[in-house]
Amino acid sequence: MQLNRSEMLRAYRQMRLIREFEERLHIENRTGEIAGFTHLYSGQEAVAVGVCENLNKSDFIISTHRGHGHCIAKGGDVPSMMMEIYGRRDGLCKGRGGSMHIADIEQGILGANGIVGAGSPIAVGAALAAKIKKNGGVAVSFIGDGASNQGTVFEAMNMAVVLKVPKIFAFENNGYSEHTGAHYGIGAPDIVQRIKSFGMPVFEYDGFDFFSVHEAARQAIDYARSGNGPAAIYGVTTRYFGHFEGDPQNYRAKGEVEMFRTEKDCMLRFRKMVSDAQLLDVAELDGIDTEVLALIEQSVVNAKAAPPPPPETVTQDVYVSY
Amino acid sequence: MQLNRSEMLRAYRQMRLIREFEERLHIENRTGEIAGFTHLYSGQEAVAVGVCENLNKSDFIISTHRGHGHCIAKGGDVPSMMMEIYGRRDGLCKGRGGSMHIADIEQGILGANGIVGAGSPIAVGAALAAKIKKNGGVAVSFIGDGASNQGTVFEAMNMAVVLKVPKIFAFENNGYSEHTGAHYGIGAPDIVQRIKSFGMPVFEYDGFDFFSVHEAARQAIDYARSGNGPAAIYGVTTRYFGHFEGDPQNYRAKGEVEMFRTEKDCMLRFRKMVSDAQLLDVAELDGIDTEVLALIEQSVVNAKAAPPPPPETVTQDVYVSY
Amino acid sequence: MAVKTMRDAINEALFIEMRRDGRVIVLGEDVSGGAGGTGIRDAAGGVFGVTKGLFPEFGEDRVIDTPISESAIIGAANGAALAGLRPVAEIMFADFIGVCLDQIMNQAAKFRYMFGGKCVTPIVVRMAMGAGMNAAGQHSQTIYPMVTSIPGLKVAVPSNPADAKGLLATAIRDDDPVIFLEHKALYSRKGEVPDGEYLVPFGVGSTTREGKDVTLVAIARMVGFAERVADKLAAEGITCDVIDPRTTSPLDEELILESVANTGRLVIVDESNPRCSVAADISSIVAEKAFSYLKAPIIPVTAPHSPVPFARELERVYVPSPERIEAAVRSVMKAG
Amino acid sequence: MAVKTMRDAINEALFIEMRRDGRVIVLGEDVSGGAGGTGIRDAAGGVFGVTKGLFPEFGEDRVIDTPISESAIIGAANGAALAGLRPVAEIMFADFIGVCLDQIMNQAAKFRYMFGGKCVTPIVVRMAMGAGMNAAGQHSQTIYPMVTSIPGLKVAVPSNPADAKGLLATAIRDDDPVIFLEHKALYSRKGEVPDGEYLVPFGVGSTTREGKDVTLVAIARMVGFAERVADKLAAEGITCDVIDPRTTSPLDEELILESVANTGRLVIVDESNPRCSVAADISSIVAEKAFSYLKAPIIPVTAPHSPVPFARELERVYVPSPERIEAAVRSVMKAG
Ligand SMILES: Cc1ncc(C[n+]2csc(CCOP(=O)(O)OP(=O)(O)O)c2C)c(N)n1
Ligand SMILES: Cc1ncc(C[n+]2csc(CCOP(=O)(O)OP(=O)(O)O)c2C)c(N)n1
Ligand SMILES: [Mg+2]
Ligand SMILES: [Mg+2]
Repeated sequence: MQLNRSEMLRAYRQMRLIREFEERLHIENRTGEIAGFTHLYSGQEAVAVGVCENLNKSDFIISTHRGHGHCIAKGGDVPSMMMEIYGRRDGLCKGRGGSMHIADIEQGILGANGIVGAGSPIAVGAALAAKIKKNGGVAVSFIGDGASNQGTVFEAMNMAVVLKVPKIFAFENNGYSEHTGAHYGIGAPDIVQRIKSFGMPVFEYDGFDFFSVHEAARQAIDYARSGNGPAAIYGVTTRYFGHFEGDPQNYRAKGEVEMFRTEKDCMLRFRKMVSDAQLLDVAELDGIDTEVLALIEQSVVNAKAAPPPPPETVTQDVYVSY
Repeated sequence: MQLNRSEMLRAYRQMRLIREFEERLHIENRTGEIAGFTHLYSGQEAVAVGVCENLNKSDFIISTHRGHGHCIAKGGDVPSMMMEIYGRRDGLCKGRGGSMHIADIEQGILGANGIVGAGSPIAVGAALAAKIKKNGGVAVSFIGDGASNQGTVFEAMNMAVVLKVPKIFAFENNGYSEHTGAHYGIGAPDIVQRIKSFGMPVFEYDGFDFFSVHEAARQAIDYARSGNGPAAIYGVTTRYFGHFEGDPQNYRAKGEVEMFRTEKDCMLRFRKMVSDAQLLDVAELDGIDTEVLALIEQSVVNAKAAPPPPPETVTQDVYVSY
Repeated sequence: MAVKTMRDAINEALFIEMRRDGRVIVLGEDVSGGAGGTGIRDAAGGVFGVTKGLFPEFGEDRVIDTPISESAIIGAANGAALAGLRPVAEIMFADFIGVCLDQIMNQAAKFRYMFGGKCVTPIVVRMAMGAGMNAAGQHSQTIYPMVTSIPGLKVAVPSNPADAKGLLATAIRDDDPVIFLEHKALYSRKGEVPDGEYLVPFGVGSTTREGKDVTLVAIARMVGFAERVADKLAAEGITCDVIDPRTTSPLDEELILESVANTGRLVIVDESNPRCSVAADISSIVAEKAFSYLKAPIIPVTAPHSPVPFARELERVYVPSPERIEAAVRSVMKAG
Repeated sequence: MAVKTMRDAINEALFIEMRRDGRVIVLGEDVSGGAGGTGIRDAAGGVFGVTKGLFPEFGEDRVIDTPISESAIIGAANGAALAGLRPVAEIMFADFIGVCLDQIMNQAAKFRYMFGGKCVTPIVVRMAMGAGMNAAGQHSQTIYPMVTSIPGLKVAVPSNPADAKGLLATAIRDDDPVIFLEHKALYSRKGEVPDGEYLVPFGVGSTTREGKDVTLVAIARMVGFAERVADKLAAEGITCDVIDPRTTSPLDEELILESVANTGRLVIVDESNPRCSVAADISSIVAEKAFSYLKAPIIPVTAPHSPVPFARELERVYVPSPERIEAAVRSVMKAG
């Protein structure tokens, strides 16, 4: 399906937002001001955005430890996210969640999640609610190559098929599970076949091509939304930074990341495709870049200047009532 | 592969032992003398025996909550098992395990297990030990249709493939997971395909035909023992009694069990096959029946008369040292 | 009021709450029973018959049989709760928390806190717990110490049919995740149960016997044992406050502390293993906050530090007995 | 003796024990790192670098990288142990016990008991625990109360490099399953470590400061905090026994009871949440067995009943601080 101009511009802006958010965090991280573990999504933008551009606000996603990209793509507020990652009082989670637990239920974002594989069964439940309420909603969980081997993900796939819920399993193979190659951890010769064998269709995508992801996700989401039960998407992508900030990536060949950055980058590809096909004007895209950079800059400045959470909030919101 | 006379006689005796053990327990259970939950294996004998007749003493099996059959088939001592089920001091587990935890490590029986799906990862470990020790051993876990949906089983399948260990996944579809039909819980249209997709061959068997199970198991075990990594077997069977003792089985059609007992029974089939083919003499089989009945009778008499575990053993063997 | 078993009282609470609120759903293994079988549906109503009859009335959208996938059961409950439903998930035996703890401990319990207070996760996890049925090591554990230790969870441990009904209704209406533990050996226990809608608040213990000499705190099945001992000793002139906390989280500290302020002596009866138990927990609260009232050592009466054994003769000595409780009460009477 | 970090001390113990006994294997996620990658192998040696160098020396038969499948990791360790090996499994963060508790609680811990004493399950489960790194709610929990409560498990909680080395060696040689908890915030902590084979026995606590006024029991990272307070107060003439139990199961009750018999005052510092904690556990043991010696309420100093927060400012108030410990010591001095 062809996207219209404003849809393409929006998608580009979302990808750029993620990219700049992450690249900036990578730099900021070295200042020591950002606490905890931070897992960056740079390189994978086409996947999050390709999926989420097919969703409504009332649809749900649930993310992984590498959650910023999915969160931004689903409409997470960038300045509030930045505040959260800096651990500030006015962060999206009041500084109690941080990078690994960024969430915005209002936007249908059921959170980044620090437990690999935990999101999929939760999304089955969100999809179940949509099915019971008959509100036409769907739920998506994102699943890394490493996560695809966790028992909870398999259980969720089977449960989703049994309950025939509108759930999309969005598999994202970025080549590595921490320091381990994807094909070491996945014993199956063909992971797509492994997913299909659970009883759902798999729509494959090229993770370096936004349009490919967008189309695969559209088909999967249509399938699920139409009451056919769960569907999956699968494709290969790459991450530019280490597993977490500080990882020297010596388990990757020298030059591997550089090659991806220069030859396969999803944003360069997007720019080239839309300008070659004369769908969008490069100047327009540059304008977005400038605007996004300013927003990120402002977000960082604000976050740095913002007050920390008051100490007494350490015991706030453990319960609704107790 | 053709079995010789003594192998066939032995197999028949093993099946008969299981059958009479279980049928007798079903009767004894009504006396109220047997405590706890008891899950009987009647009807499925061909599977346990068909598999275990291919194993050496030093190979390992791990069973399920429905463990008597696997245990007897792998060489568990029948009188000691009976004592255990009666909760006696001299039972196989000193009365501390009971039906659900019958085990005999010496015989390579890593136990019945009350947690559905727990056995498969454990058997992966036993197989890993065999691989590391290079002793030619294999490990088998038995997996019900219901258990096949538990996350731990999927994890174990993947792990076994990744580590290329000599592990056999013995799937036994007896049609029901407690009160739920097998095909309700297994969302996949084709469970064999689901197993295969993990990256191992599946050898299918007819669970009502001992020779079919024996041959499938032989191939799977040969495959694993030869260093090719894990393999699976899969087939359909049935259980004659309720999920646990006391279950009225009203989730099954009237006459379903009767039909299986008269038309598909694995022992009747065995007798018919070997006598039709003039491989064994019916009188010989009858002789085994008589001998087995006497052994079971004696086991029950002994178990009933045996002393209970002394109260102070309640805290025995929690640790080797503490 | 009518006399009912705890099983029926819980079943009634489920009916009432499901009729009252269309967002309440029930999910778990065999909660109806017979799905995909060749016989009848609602064949089981859960292995203990607690959810019997719900399927015929509420249908498959609201009474959901699942595969044997506990992580996915609790996970699905969590997700459905975040999306606006009020799921009551059944984990057949509490021991199976081993295969779904993450969704309870790291997900349900923590969402609200980690997400800045911007969501609720109103799930109830019903689990059958406890020894007394010779179900051996993997089907007999109480697990309330573990879940009580986890911030973000509430934990109910009813000791009688009326409380079971009232606490479950409260659990379902509560916006926080609740672990609801039903003692297997109490399912057939009968008692008066109020008709219609009935709520028992969380964090409010009940004093089932009043006395002046010893405070006897007991949990779930142990409450009956404690009462028996209290009644027996009352005839001798030793009188006990018997306190049933009803929920271990929140815990009615005040009730316990006030009682100890009167009696000066405390015995805690907990069917769990001793280490880091609720008995230890209550003891430590009292040793901190009511120390000056104490006349005697605090005696926990618990199971030993061993798994639950199978044989009748062993399980009998494993579970705290009225005799051991009586001995503990006598010992604190002697001590001070 | 040489000064080493706790990370290096643990690494050394692994090297020594693996060289000593061919049955010892190591398995877990990224324990070498780089499997199936395009770069170098042994790239990580575990995310905290604790297993670094094992792969080059012992090879892929004994240093086994696994998929992200914690249940299968512990399950495989259990099976390998039953079959005669001595596996050391790594669960990267202790919080992940949520996805593998069954294999720990219902399998490893119970085999020997349930199987009539006829087997051993000599596994060690190494896990990184604790707050202090702003790793938020799912990567910061101490989980020793949970595992201490489970009969059949032993639990080690080293507070310094030498103990870490000696306790790990003991754990590997022990025939029972051991949960070995490494506090993340102590990995880079340095200390004198004995060279060569070195064993620290289980169930034997160490008194790291001697005093007469207050018994200060502390666990893992809290030992250092307790020592700091003890040193500070000693200057004022208030002296403390600082006791590091080193293993919470078995627990050196005797050492604690003897100390309390001398001091009459007890403060317990535990980074866990308060309910059913090891602090509560130790308090209850003392309130039962050394009651008559007590001069003051027993004060547990723990984290609050809340998940671990992310922000620095919040985590700082979450973790028990020397200030709070000092206040507790002063309060028991005042009380009696
Ligand atoms: C249950 C669990 N096990 C292990 C980890 C540690 N861990 C965090 S991310 C990660 C790798 C995940 O790989 P993948 O799913 O491919 O996602 P990616 O990091 O590539 O985005 C691991 C092992 C965890 N957080 N949770
Ligand atoms: C983790 C876990 N979940 C649920 C149960 C309860 N349970 C015991 S047996 C069983 C059904 C198992 O079905 P299947 O695997 O087909 O084996 P079968 O009983 O048919 O031999 C269930 C649900 C359990 N013991 N463990
Ligand atoms: Mg990955
Ligand atoms: Mg079955």
